Amino acid sequence: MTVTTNGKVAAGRVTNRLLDLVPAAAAPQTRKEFTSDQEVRWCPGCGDYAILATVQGFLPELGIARENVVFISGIGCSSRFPYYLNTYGMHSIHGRAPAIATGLATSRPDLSVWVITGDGDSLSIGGNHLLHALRRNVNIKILMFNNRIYGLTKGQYSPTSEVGKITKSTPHGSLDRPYNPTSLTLGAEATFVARSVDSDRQHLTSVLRAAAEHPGAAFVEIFQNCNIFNDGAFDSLKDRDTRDDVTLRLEHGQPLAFGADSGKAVRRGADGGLEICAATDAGVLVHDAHAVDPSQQFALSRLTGDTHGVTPIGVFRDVDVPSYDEELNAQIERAQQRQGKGDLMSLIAGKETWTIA
Amino acid sequence: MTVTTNGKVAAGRVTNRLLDLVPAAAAPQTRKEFTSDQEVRWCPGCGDYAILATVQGFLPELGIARENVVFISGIGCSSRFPYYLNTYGMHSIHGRAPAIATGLATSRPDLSVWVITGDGDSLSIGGNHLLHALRRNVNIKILMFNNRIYGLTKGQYSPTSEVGKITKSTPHGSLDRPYNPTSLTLGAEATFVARSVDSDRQHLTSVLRAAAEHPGAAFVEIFQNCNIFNDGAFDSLKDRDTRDDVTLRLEHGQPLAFGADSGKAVRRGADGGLEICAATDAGVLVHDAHAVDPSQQFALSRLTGDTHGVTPIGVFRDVDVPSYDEELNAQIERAQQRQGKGDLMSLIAGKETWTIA
Amino acid sequence: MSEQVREQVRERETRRLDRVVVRFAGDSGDGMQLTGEQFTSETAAFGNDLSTLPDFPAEIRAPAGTPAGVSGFQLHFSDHDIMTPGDAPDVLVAMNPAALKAYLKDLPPGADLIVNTDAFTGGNLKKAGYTADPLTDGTLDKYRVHKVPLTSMTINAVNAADGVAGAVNKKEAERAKNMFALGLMSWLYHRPTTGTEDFLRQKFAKRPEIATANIAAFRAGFNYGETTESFSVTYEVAPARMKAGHYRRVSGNLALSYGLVAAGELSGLPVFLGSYPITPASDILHELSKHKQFGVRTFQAEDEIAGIGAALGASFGGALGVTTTSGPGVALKSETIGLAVSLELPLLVIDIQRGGPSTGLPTKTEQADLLQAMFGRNGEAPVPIIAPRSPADCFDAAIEAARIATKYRTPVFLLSDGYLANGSEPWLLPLRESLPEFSVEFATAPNHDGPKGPEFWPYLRDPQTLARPWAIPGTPGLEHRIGGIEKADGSGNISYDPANHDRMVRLRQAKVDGIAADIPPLEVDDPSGSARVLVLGWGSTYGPITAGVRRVRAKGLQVAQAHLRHLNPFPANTGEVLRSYDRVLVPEMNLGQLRTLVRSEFLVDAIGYNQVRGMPFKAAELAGVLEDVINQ
Amino acid sequence: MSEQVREQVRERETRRLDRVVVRFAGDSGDGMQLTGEQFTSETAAFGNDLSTLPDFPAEIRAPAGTPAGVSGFQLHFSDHDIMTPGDAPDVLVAMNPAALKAYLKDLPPGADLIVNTDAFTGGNLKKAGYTADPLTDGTLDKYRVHKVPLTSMTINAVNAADGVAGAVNKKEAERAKNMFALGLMSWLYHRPTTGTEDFLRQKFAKRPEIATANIAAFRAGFNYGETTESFSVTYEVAPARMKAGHYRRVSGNLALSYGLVAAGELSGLPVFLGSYPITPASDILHELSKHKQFGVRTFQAEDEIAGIGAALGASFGGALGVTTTSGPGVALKSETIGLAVSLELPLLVIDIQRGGPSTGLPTKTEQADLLQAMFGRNGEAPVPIIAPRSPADCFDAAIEAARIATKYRTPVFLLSDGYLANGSEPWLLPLRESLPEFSVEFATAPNHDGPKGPEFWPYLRDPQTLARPWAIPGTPGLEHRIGGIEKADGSGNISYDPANHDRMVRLRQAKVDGIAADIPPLEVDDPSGSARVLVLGWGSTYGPITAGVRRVRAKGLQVAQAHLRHLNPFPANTGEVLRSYDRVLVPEMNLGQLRTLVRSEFLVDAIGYNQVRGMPFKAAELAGVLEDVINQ
Ligand SMILES: Cc1ncc(C[n+]2csc(CCOP(=O)(O)OP(=O)(O)O)c2C)c(N)n1
Ligand SMILES: Cc1ncc(C[n+]2csc(CCOP(=O)(O)OP(=O)(O)O)c2C)c(N)n1
Ligand code: SF4
Ligand code: SF4
Ligand SMILES: [Mg+2]
Ligand SMILES: [Mg+2]
Repeated sequence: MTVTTNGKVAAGRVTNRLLDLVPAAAAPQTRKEFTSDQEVRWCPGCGDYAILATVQGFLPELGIARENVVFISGIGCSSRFPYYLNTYGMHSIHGRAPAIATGLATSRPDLSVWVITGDGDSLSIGGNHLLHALRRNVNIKILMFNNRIYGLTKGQYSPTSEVGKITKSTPHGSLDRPYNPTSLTLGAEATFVARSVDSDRQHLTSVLRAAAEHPGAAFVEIFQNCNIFNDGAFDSLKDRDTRDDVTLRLEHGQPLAFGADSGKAVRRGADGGLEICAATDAGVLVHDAHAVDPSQQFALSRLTGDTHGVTPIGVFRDVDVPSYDEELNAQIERAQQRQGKGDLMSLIAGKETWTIA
Repeated sequence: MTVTTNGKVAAGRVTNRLLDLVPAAAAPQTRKEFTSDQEVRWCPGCGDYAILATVQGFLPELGIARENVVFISGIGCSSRFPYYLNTYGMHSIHGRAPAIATGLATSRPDLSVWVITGDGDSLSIGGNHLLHALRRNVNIKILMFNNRIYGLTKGQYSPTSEVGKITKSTPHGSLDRPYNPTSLTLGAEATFVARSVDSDRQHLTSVLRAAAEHPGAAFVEIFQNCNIFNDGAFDSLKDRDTRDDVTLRLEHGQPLAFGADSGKAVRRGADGGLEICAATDAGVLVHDAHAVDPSQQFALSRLTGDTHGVTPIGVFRDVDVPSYDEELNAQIERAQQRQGKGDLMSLIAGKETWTIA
Repeated sequence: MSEQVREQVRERETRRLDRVVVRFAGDSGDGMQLTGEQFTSETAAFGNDLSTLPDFPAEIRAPAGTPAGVSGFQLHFSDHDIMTPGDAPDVLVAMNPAALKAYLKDLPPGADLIVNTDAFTGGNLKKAGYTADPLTDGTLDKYRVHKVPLTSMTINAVNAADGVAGAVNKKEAERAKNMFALGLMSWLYHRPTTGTEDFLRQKFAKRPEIATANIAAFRAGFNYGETTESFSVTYEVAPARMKAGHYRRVSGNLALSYGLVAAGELSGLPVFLGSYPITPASDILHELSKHKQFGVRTFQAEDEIAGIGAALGASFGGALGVTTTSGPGVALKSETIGLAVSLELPLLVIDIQRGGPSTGLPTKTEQADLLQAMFGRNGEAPVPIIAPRSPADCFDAAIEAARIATKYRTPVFLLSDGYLANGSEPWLLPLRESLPEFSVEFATAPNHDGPKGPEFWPYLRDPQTLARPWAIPGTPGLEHRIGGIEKADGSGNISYDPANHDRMVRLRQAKVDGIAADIPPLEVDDPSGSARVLVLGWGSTYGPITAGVRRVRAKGLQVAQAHLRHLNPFPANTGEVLRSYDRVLVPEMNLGQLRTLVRSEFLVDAIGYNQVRGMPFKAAELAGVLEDVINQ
Repeated sequence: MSEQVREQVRERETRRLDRVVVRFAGDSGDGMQLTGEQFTSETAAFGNDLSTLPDFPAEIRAPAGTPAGVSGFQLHFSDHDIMTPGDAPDVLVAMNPAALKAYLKDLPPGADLIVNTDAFTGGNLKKAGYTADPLTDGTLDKYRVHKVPLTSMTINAVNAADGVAGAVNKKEAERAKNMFALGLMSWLYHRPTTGTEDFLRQKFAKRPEIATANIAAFRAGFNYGETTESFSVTYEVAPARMKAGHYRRVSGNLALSYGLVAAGELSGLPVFLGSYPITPASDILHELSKHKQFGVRTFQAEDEIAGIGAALGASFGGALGVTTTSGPGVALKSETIGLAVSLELPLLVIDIQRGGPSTGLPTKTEQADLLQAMFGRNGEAPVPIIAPRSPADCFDAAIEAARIATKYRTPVFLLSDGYLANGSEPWLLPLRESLPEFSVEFATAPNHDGPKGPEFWPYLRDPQTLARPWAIPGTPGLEHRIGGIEKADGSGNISYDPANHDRMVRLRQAKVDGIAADIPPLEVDDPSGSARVLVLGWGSTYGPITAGVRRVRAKGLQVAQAHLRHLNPFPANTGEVLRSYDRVLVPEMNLGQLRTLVRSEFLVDAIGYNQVRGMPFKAAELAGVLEDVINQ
């Protein structure tokens, strides 16, 4: 990363046309600068620690002024996150962070606004705000820590818990069919959808970078271990021995291959969905994260450990369309260009007045 | 329709394993019996009239006792619907009908529960309840009247309004990218998703029948003309001259063909989505509404008049998985079988008591 | 015009009146609101004082021809300062039997009644619920009935107009009948007509033939008055002697919208409105969305919670966050209002009250959200409350709400209602220099010496106002985190300390209570100084109460009047004022909500007069109640 | 045991006490709640009266070793009837420096203090915020300190146990240290120990080696007491003389859950709980979800609004609809509660209050939702309110709430709080025949003669209760539609009629007000009959107020006590009671919410004593306040 004379960060800086509206850092920043003085209060061993470390390590890369970064969260273990970052932050109420962030991002294009949320916070009580923010393509980056459980309230099942889960509120097993957050957000017209894993720092960093580079709403699901109430939920993706065989790393423009020596791959199946095949088989698909039609990205989202023995991680979708905030600000600019800056007294006088002497 | 000796309707009756729990009508019922004495209060020419007539005409076909039918609605022009049906009904509050219906359906398997909602009611304020009811697969039938506008509040844009729409609240044009209700609900794990048109009585009836036959949550989008605030939104699908060319009628197991003499068809395109081709081209797809993997159904939902010049109507998806209510009732039954009907006094005494003499 | 007719016209008496109440009524599709609005415009242009009251069904187009589908518009105008849209109409224009059916009960004997006879067909009578024709069965004996074949005369007039034939179909021609009615009424009350013709030309600029048709109908109505024998008198209401200045007519929602734009300018903050449409608040969203040139951002959210959430997010970023709604929306926003109390950020929560509970009577007025605004949140979460007293006052009230919100860093409730929202009155336009300036200062530097050097403490309060500093993102060195969990006094760090919680609860309360020192004392209007009864009101009842008080005083009785603009906290002298009268009467359009508050706070045995009818009080009704209390 | 030791033991004094307060404290991960619970079980089995107070951080595992991460459990037990978990501990068990740091301030001089010296390492001291070792720097001079190397002795004991070596790792062994502490305390207070050993065997049935380890630690703790010189006295608290009968120990949330199951049985309605997890209410959801054999349906909804919506839908279908939550959840449910008021359907809204506003202090107690329950909805929307007074009373209060809801067809608020929810006390188990039976009758036939024959009018009221008929889907001939828009009195059809609205608003209010005739009068405890001061409470303050009153009376002073179970409407005689005393003191864990209501309703100049500390009142504190008021 190099800082140019005008204070903007040149090479290496994460950038897009919206991020360019955010003031650049005067000098390169460090991870430590992004670390607040607050004691971290998660259970020892919680996956949130790893995510925090990765985010703190990644933020300097953005190359923007720290005071122009804002993290907004809801309620949940995960939502404590903003306290640990030395940026502006708000720990709001359950499920509403995307709405609050929408107001902030829309009125302040000079800020980089991030949302931290959990699977309960964002998909249960906050599901509507999440999806509307995504369809509007508001310029916010939403990091959803999916531990498939309600951590803070001590272990009830969540909208991503598997059917039959025994929890405090479902001693006979849960009945609800879970959401697939990727399918859900793709169905809601999201322009950027990605997935990563708490413990894979390098991969998570690459996904965060892609989200930051996306000029609009980004949704990042992060598989996160809750070692107290749902320990080991993602172990198969973490175990060094097995993980390559069950993880499909999505890369735009690359064939959808995985497994030892990338021996396995993905092709279209008879039912219109995707199926696993040998990398040498005909019809192996190439990943297109930029395809405007999300159909194939959606089909990819249906690959899961349970159904196909493989879980894709990485960027499913990344398409560039105007963001809500840039359009709104453009409308304001156009109005001001056309009509000049509003004149209060002539506004309130209106067209029909009369005078009494 | 014939009524068997035990009062159950045999041939012709719409049925599924859950509907069979609802008492049968003692005798065949008429449309008139399902018509209440309340004055219908929509604007003259509103598409809601046609839907009402179709539903009133269809309900007798269910063959179940009228008093076991319940319609629950939210708020909006469309949500006035229950008043006009001589069944049990509730005109509740904005967006909450799916939640209310969930409680009713879950606790009363002997009822047939229907939800009436609008595009604002169900996708804006009520979006979360809608999607959760669908993913849970609660046994309710949701009819969403999509007029792409807020009717009752006099014409603001809705989550299904096209970008750039000039309305009372968007004099400079709306900015939000609309939802595609079919994509959205498919992404939310819905087990039944269909679409029809207010004025096509025969088609709408067939879709209603399929919804009723589905043992679980059914979502039916009905294109509905609001002649006051969004007149003509679906004209191309209604115009006798053009409609066959722009409407793809989905039928399970049939090739995806449409147009004059069914000359056009649908096949897989290069970007993984679908594209229009000649019916004689290679690779024409066959519709599979029962496919468990929703990928191809989702791909179909991306075909729209705007993007591909064609709008599919009919049943996109219809897969049979256990419904939330039958599973819950099964848990109760199992518990009672295992432990006997609960004994209150031994419950409250618990295991650790002591006696004071 | 024949000689004979001229004669009649000359003979016709012109009566001078000091005030008149007219009501236009017809089907929802008949354009009655537009007709009333335009008659009001003519009246404003003429220089009368005036007050209006629209009344329409909750349905968009309730079933044509039925009483449920009737839409009405009432206008009270006068040669002097008036306070209400009038208790009962002097003239009712009934475009169909349903309108007659719906409103006849409001008409005092002897009133003028103009009916469109063309609409009195068998089918329409039945739809209206008449079994016999009221025009002939004696029902209308007590009224001065003017039977006018309005529809047919309109069609004739339109067809005769130049350039209309062929271009305008029958339905369109017929639809101009409201302009015929307007023309007739304009003639009857000597209203200036050029404004209306200009208006029609502008409105239908894209279809000039429709403009022509409407103007033809309008003129035909006017001329019909000139020629018919049905009207033996016409009326004149002289212009009112009003304070000198420029005036415009304004409804409450419009004035409120302008007040918000003004508050943005005065505070130097960009306005951000996060809202979800709901009757009768939606028009504020509509209005503000037009004014992008002022940098006003409007955001139609997915629901009320997102609306206030976005507004609060914008406030965090340094905007003037505003959310508009009605009662059911306030209920949904409760949790977020609590968050705003805890965050101590400025936020305007604007509640245009309507009939409740639940969906209630969406298009009707009520004052039943006061206690919800006061107490409708978990925990101790005090929020200042302000209520405008008239449509034009909504402008000033919005500015005052913004002043308090920004100065004290607190959400503020503004309680308007359906009556103020849609009613209108002449507004003496303020001068720029008369508007209060209230600059807002953001924090720019650390405010505390920490162990490792200067720190920023987001909850270190201004000792005077108890407001905390507002440090907005983008300010280097003031990075901080806030949230809804209890915070340590000063540092703002999460704190579960019992004593700290007690302190913070009391500090938040003290901050709001302290506003009492920053608002004007409660003014009492007690001309004689010897009244023993005080009538205390709040919000939109100001007009009817004042009118009632005038009537009582006109009879030589003594009564004092006070009207609360600030409901939380009350002005500092409120207790003193209340205690200096023998009896305090509190009229409210609810079951006694302000009464509950003043009884609790001041232990004054206030008497309630309560009507929950979805309609404003009538002056005569209040005068009667006042007399009873005075004579007790 | 050596001879010498035996000697000591024999010499050791056993002191008889009438009551003791003990507190266990350690890291969130140290199992302090379990330890406290088990000590309480032993105590209950022994026959003492008792009261408990858990205290834990909002985080799941707040940072180990810091005061913020400390979890505490206090138990008060006695040989007589007691009312509170005790003001200050007589014994504090501190498992680490953080626990000492967090709670030392609560410890009166002379109290016993048992510390785990093994945990007093440099690192732990630092994490706890100690710069010097309090064990040696004189900090503890005022206390009777018992230094116990708890961790190491536990590990030794576990390792020595049969069949444990190898099967239990060091961490697991160490984790048994809470059982060592429990053993020591059991010895110190002569508690019966077989229950605990059985409990451990059951709890770890799947890993018997862990059970063995824990039992070994437990016995080691007990034996350590026998052998050590550190304790020169042991204590005995004789069983309490309590009413004869079967007892169990119960917490408020458990009793409330059982009350709901019971209400289902008594009313003959299936219970449907629609809920969204929230502290401190979640345990009711957890508990009810276990009892499927009672036909209880529990539904974990996507949010609070869906939770209450589903409950209301179930009520419409004839179930006993229940929703459970805490303050922020109530705020979200407001709109739906208004709908329930309008629909006039039974519904229980259970609010386990916690510290507010906003997220506030989620794990702490408060009484600050009373006014929200009263007024937190748009429009005039009255809802009856009931509050239990003790953990066991939650059972009866739930039944009473259900009785009123079903009889009057109305939502009912039940206001418990965090203190009741998690606190526990002995519960004299009711007999089946002592439970109130309240059969619910659904409508089965038309109730009105219409023009075309018999009709069903869903809003035709019972003249006595003003309740409307409850006709559930599935009933032939009674098909009807209801909604949140205003309804015509009787027929229930949509009505915009002004007079009808006024009537309906008043009818709904009258229905709720009328409940006053159906509830017991407010009882006053005024033994001498000559008290001039009345202390009035509601909800969970019953225990501390009663304890305070006893202290004051023990000093020979006179004070009357009354406690409100019904807060809306108040019992019919409430005004009379309040007015018959010179002074009324209302202690509340809020800023004066009941005080606001009684002042407004009865114009009584009630004095507030308010603490908003997230903690119950202390008896001594209240006694002091009472004395002040009495001596005023
Ligand atoms: C309005 C409201 N309802 C409920 C709660 C209780 N609550 C807090 S966090 C939470 C769920 C947490 O789950 P998730 O979002 O997955 O976060 P995690 O703790 O697992 O990181 C709930 C139900 C609340 N704080 N506010
Ligand atoms: C809580 C709440 N917010 C807002 C409203 C106002 N409102 C009523 S219906 C409606 C939207 C109607 O749109 P839609 O659901 O599409 O129904 P339509 O009238 O078009 O059939 C709105 C915003 C309300 N009644 N309640
Ligand atoms: S409960 Fe689970 S998610 Fe929460 S802090 Fe502990 S380990 Fe992490
Ligand atoms: S406004 Fe539109 S949707 Fe509503 S009744 Fe009229 S035509 Fe139908
Ligand atoms: Mg989670
Ligand atoms: Mg609509």
